[in-house]
Amino acid sequence: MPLLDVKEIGITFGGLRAVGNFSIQLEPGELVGLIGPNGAGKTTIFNMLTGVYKPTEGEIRISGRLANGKKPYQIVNEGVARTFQNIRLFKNLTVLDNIKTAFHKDMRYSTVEAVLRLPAFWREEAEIDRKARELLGLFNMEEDADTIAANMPYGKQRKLEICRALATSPQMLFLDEPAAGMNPQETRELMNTIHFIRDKFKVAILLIEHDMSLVMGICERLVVIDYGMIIAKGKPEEIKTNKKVIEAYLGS
Amino acid sequence: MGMGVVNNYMTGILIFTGINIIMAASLNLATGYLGQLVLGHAGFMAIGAYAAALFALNTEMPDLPTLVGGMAIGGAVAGLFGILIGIPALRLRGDYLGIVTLGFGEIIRIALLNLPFTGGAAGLRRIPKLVNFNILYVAVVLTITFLFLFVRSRHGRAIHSIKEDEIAAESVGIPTTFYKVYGFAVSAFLAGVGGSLFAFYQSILDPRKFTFMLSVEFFIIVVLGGMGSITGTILAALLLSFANEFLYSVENFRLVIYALLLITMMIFKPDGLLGTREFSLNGLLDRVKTLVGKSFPKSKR
Amino acid sequence: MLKVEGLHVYYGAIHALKDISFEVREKEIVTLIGANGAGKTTTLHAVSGLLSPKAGSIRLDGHDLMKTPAEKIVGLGLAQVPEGRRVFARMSVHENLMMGAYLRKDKAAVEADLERMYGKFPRLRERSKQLAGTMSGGEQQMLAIARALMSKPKLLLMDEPSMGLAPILVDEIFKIIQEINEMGTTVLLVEQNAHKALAIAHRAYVLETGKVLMEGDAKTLLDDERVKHAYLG
Amino acid sequence: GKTEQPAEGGSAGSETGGSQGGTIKIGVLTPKTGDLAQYGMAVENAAKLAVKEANDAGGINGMTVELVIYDNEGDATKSVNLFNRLIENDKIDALLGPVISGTSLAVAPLADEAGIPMITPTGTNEDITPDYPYVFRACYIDPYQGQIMGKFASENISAKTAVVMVNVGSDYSVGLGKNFKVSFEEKGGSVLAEENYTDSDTDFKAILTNIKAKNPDVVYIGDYYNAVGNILSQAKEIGLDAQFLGSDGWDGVQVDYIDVAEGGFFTNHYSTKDTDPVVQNFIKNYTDTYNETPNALAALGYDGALILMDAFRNAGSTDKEAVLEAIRTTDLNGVTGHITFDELGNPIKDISIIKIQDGDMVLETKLSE
Amino acid sequence: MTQFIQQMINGLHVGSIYALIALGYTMVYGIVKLINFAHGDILMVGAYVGFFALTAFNLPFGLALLAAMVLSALLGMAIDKVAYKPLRNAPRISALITALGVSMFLQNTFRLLFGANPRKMPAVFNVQPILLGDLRIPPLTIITILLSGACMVGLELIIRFTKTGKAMRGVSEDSKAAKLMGINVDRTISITFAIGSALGAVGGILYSISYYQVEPYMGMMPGLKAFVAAVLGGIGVIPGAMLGGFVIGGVESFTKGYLSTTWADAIVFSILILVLVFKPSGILGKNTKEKV
Ligand SMILES: Nc1ncnc2c1ncn2[C@@H]1O[C@H](COP(=O)(O)OP(=O)(O)OP(=O)(O)O)[C@@H](O)[C@H]1O
Ligand SMILES: Nc1ncnc2c1ncn2[C@@H]1O[C@H](COP(=O)(O)OP(=O)(O)OP(=O)(O)O)[C@@H](O)[C@H]1O
Ligand SMILES: [Mg+2]
Ligand SMILES: [Mg+2]
Repeated sequence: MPLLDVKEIGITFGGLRAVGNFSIQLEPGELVGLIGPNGAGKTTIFNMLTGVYKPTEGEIRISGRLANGKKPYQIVNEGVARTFQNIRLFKNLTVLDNIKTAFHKDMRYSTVEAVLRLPAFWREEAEIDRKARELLGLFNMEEDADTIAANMPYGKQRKLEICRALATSPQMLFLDEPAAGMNPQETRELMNTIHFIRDKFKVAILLIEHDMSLVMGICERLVVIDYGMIIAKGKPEEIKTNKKVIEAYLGS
Repeated sequence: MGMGVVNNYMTGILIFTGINIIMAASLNLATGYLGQLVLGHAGFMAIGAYAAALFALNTEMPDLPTLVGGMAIGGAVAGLFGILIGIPALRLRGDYLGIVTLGFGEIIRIALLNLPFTGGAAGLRRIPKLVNFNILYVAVVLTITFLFLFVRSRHGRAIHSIKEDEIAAESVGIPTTFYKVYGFAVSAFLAGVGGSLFAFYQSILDPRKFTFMLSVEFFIIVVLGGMGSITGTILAALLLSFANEFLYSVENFRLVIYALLLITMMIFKPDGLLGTREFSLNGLLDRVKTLVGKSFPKSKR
Repeated sequence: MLKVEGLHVYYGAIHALKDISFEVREKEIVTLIGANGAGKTTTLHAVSGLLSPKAGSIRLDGHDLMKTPAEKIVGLGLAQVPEGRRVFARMSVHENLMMGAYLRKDKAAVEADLERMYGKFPRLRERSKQLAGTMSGGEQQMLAIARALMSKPKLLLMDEPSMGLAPILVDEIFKIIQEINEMGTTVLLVEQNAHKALAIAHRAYVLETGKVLMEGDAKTLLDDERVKHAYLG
Repeated sequence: GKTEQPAEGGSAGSETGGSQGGTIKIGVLTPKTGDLAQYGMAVENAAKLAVKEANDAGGINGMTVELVIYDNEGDATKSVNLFNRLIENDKIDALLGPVISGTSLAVAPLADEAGIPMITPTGTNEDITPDYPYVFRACYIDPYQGQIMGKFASENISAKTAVVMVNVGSDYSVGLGKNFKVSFEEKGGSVLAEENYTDSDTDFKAILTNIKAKNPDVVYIGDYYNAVGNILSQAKEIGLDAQFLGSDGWDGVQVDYIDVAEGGFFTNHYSTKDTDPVVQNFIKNYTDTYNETPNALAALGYDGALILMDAFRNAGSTDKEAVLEAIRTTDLNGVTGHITFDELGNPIKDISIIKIQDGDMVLETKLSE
Repeated sequence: MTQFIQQMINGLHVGSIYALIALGYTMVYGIVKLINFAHGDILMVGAYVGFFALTAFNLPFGLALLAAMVLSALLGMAIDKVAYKPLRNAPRISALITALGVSMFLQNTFRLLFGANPRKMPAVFNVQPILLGDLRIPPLTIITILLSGACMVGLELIIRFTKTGKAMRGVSEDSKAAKLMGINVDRTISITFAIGSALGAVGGILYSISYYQVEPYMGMMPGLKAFVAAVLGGIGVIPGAMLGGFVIGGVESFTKGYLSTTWADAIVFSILILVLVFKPSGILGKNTKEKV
């Protein structure tokens, strides 16, 4: 059974069919790229998969369970995490608190246990504090734990957002243009990071990106859409030479 | 007699300041932490006050059970209304929610004037006077401690993340719907408790008290102290109370000066007295150190 | 045309620009490159008047920009494609473009320019009634560029115009920049895509943590080992 | 001279404790801000006038009277705090106020406990005085005026049907309306409807339109003159011409609304036509000092101050017990009539029925229960 | 039936005043996202100016109106400069507090200056009502409705067709981007305050003529109602403010006439809450969900 099984989903915005007949499967540990021209519907697909939009047609299954119409937080509980095209951090919280917030679903203690500071509170808090710092450590960000998120440079904010997504211990990670606004040097580092994430956390990654060096460099297979429809699928090498894709997206 | 330092007058002011602290701190949960504009907090207070008073007037129990029971009932009924008002909050954002809560506060006030069992314009009288300075002091400490511990837990983090970015909060698995309603309910519950304390101290309830302006008073304390700073709330409540008492010496100009004071303070400290920080002795020491450091820059090298 | 000298900018305690100097001559494309947080955006904001520097001088055609409010600077013939696009989210695409022509009085010419923009970005014509805020990231980027061009600027400041654009459009954008430059518009370009930027620019400045690290002819920098290593990948 | 001006505002800084140094301190609690300020200011002005007159005439038993006035904003909480401030910081000898029933109810038990003689000039609620020996009032209690007007409507002008308009935001208005209804119905009249409104209402056309449709003989409005003036004006606008009746709150309506109030009757404490020099002096001096005609609230505030000063004079000292006893045995010609107190602390005085006729206020009759 | 129409006319009368005041709220909100709690008090100031112009200076109504509009406009601009402009980059809630401060300041200053006792506004249009069968339509009602209507149309024209209108829309969306279009943001905001306050003054004068009184706290209730009207219609949307005003006026009049006066405000607020629950951005407000 595939981790993610999407069948023929589509959505319409006031007459505009932004996405139609979109299907995709994701196996554990895969690294797949979703590319296509501006306005093709990539972000919209992410939004449907994560419960931000409700698809007007089709069906989404995560680990075999139907996920249509679930709320975003319920999708997270199904093991899906994402980042956003425009970074969305908890800007005024520290880096550490950004991460800790994302551990919410793994914690159990009640309000009473919290305000009476019963053992459950201390145990779980100590546990996530350790896990959060460990996670930051993996991304070489332990130094920044107490920095306010908004005060960090752009590149680190992107990294933090990914880190926060990982804190929900997902099986699948959706990244929306993680390399936007990064220079080639930083993009190269990001490639390593993504590889590292996949290997370390054993997650499947679905990635939207316009930076071809990154997409072609790390994706195992690609799905190309235009006007909300899939126009090509395949290995990077195949896509690179696909005429339709060149014409609509890559340019000469 | 003759000691005069803490006389009835001072005690009275401290008691009402204490009630203001409970009210503003509970409002701070909804506004400062959850990030929702609430302009009808006096409504929750009124509900708590009337519920507790009606309970006390209709039972014959010893003082302590009446007090505790009244507080619990006042808090619970107000909390219930908090859930009720939390539901539109799910769909409304920012200022729209502000106006809904304002409307809610007014509806409550009008209801108190018109319902058969609230005494109408005359209000309720002869409510047992069960609260004194010590009891109130304990209540304030408990409320503040509760809030402090609550916001520093996973629930508090979840509530805070909604203020920061609701969409992002959902995306990391926070059930935002639940936590919005929960935040409202807790805030309203504490306001109800504040109301019941008020009823048991004042011993009469006058519906004129619970106007929009009272809600505004709490709101001002929260913003002035710093949204998301509980110690800031305490500081601001004390400051405003004493400023107000002091200004009685310029009686006729009192509110004019008070208004100017507000405007000036906001302009010079737009984030409130403490911003989102909490007052702590350690923090104070650190600040003193950096200040000292700044004035002797060479010593740094 | 634009001359910046000894510029210092602070965000509170953060010293973001430390003594930056550069110039842009008439009809040039000049590019600023540098890593994240180097101060590129800050520099552009200082020039267009969106923030006030602590010290230094900025002169445009002999006008002192340090004392000129942003809207007056625009009146002098400057336009900016801002970082993060900043389209008017609740206005339609068409209205956004017309906002770009806010200061212009030549109605007929504005209409003609509108047509030109629609010609260059057919997607915008297609969606001229859509609210800008609901457009995709890349679509908004196109709109931001077209909107800036609608003011017929003499000097165009562009902050990462290729960000979020599909490869085919990236090429297109760089072509457009060259085109408008050839038609007489001076361009100050900030780019992460240093390769492409240097390829079309006449001269370039490399910024690093708020300082100008290197400057010179774009072609020379393109071949510079250090630049290659740090920014070209 | 200037120095003899009555003290104005809270002299919070004043060092003189108690009544040494030859001063009698009277605290005043009154709303000076907020929407009740218009009533509070009348009381304050009148009290200041009374005190100034007394001081100008040589004071009370050689002592000067000093007022310490605080703004309670019509709020019970603030009243309690300020009362504590008055007794502890300002060390007052007696209290004039608070003005509104709600605040008077809050302060009465405290005043009684502290043994400070208190006179509320205008707190009409029945419950203010009975349990508290130290607490008195200068005004009628709610039932009284309503009853008298009900009787008057039925017996003197033979009304058969009535509508009662009640400001539910004011227990004064609620009490009057209730008692008018009871007494009017007792005498065989029928009350067609009770129309309620609130403090914040300014637009009465909707209910007046309804009243017009019912076509009652009389409409009773127990409320203050500003609201009444507004209501009567709008009644005229929509062409409702019933006989309007009212209470002492109407006093003042003559200033701006005499034309629309023409023909109306209201119960009052006194008549401006009363030739008694106390009344005429008061009207003249008040008008001279404040450039406005005094209303019933002013008259009551003035009398409140007179009663207290009279008691100090008769007691011959500021001893609380002696003053209390002196108030109990008050026998005084005030602006609002000849005043004595019953055992509950309520004044015993006649009620005048005033008619507004030809642009003037005419004493129609004097009634008592 | 007559009664029904009569109530409707009453409703239109109040409603058009609410609408006028609501315009000021909505414009200022639209542009600086500030609930200008002092707006109700600007209305009060306008009414006082009108009162003195009519009584102390014996000016004709037109001139009194003009004087009130001009002075209120200046006051509105001054308030913006002193109390709001320093907080443009601060959290929005801080400006809300200064707005409350300004409101308190104006109320109490006017109380000190002119006393707490209401002044009687002279009856300006004191002519016989127009009688249509049993219906009585006071001339004041007609004038109020016409004058309000004219102001609203004028405003809509300004916003639609002038450069200033365009600038207002730009600033309301994104003031930094607006600057980059060459829009003078500060001036635009000043103009907005001026227009909103002038309309408020018209509302204030009509209100005080309709209800005969001018007093320092008179702005609170109509201000609150007008604010509710603006939100109901969709705050920031000009036609929404007008619609909201008329809806509130109508609901108020009919509930007072047929249900209960004392519950009228509660019913108005309940309707507001219900409408917002089903249409979270008001009747005419655009519900633009944030694009993620
Ligand atoms: N809420 C909405 N209302 C109307 N149209 C919308 C809405 N959201 C998206 N669209 C349209 O749907 C299309 C797909 O948008 P989407 O954001 O998914 O594109 P994308 O593939 O992510 O593009 P980009 O690479 O530029 O980010 C676009 O044409 C966009 O204008
Ligand atoms: N509003 C702000 N408040 C505080 N610091 C800021 C602010 N804006 C920028 N900075 C800081 O100033 C420095 C320069 O930022 P700037 O945005 O100019 O860099 P940039 O070169 O444009 O980077 P990027 O490639 O990420 O756009 C950075 O260290 C940044 O963190
Ligand atoms: Mg996208
Ligand atoms: Mg930048």
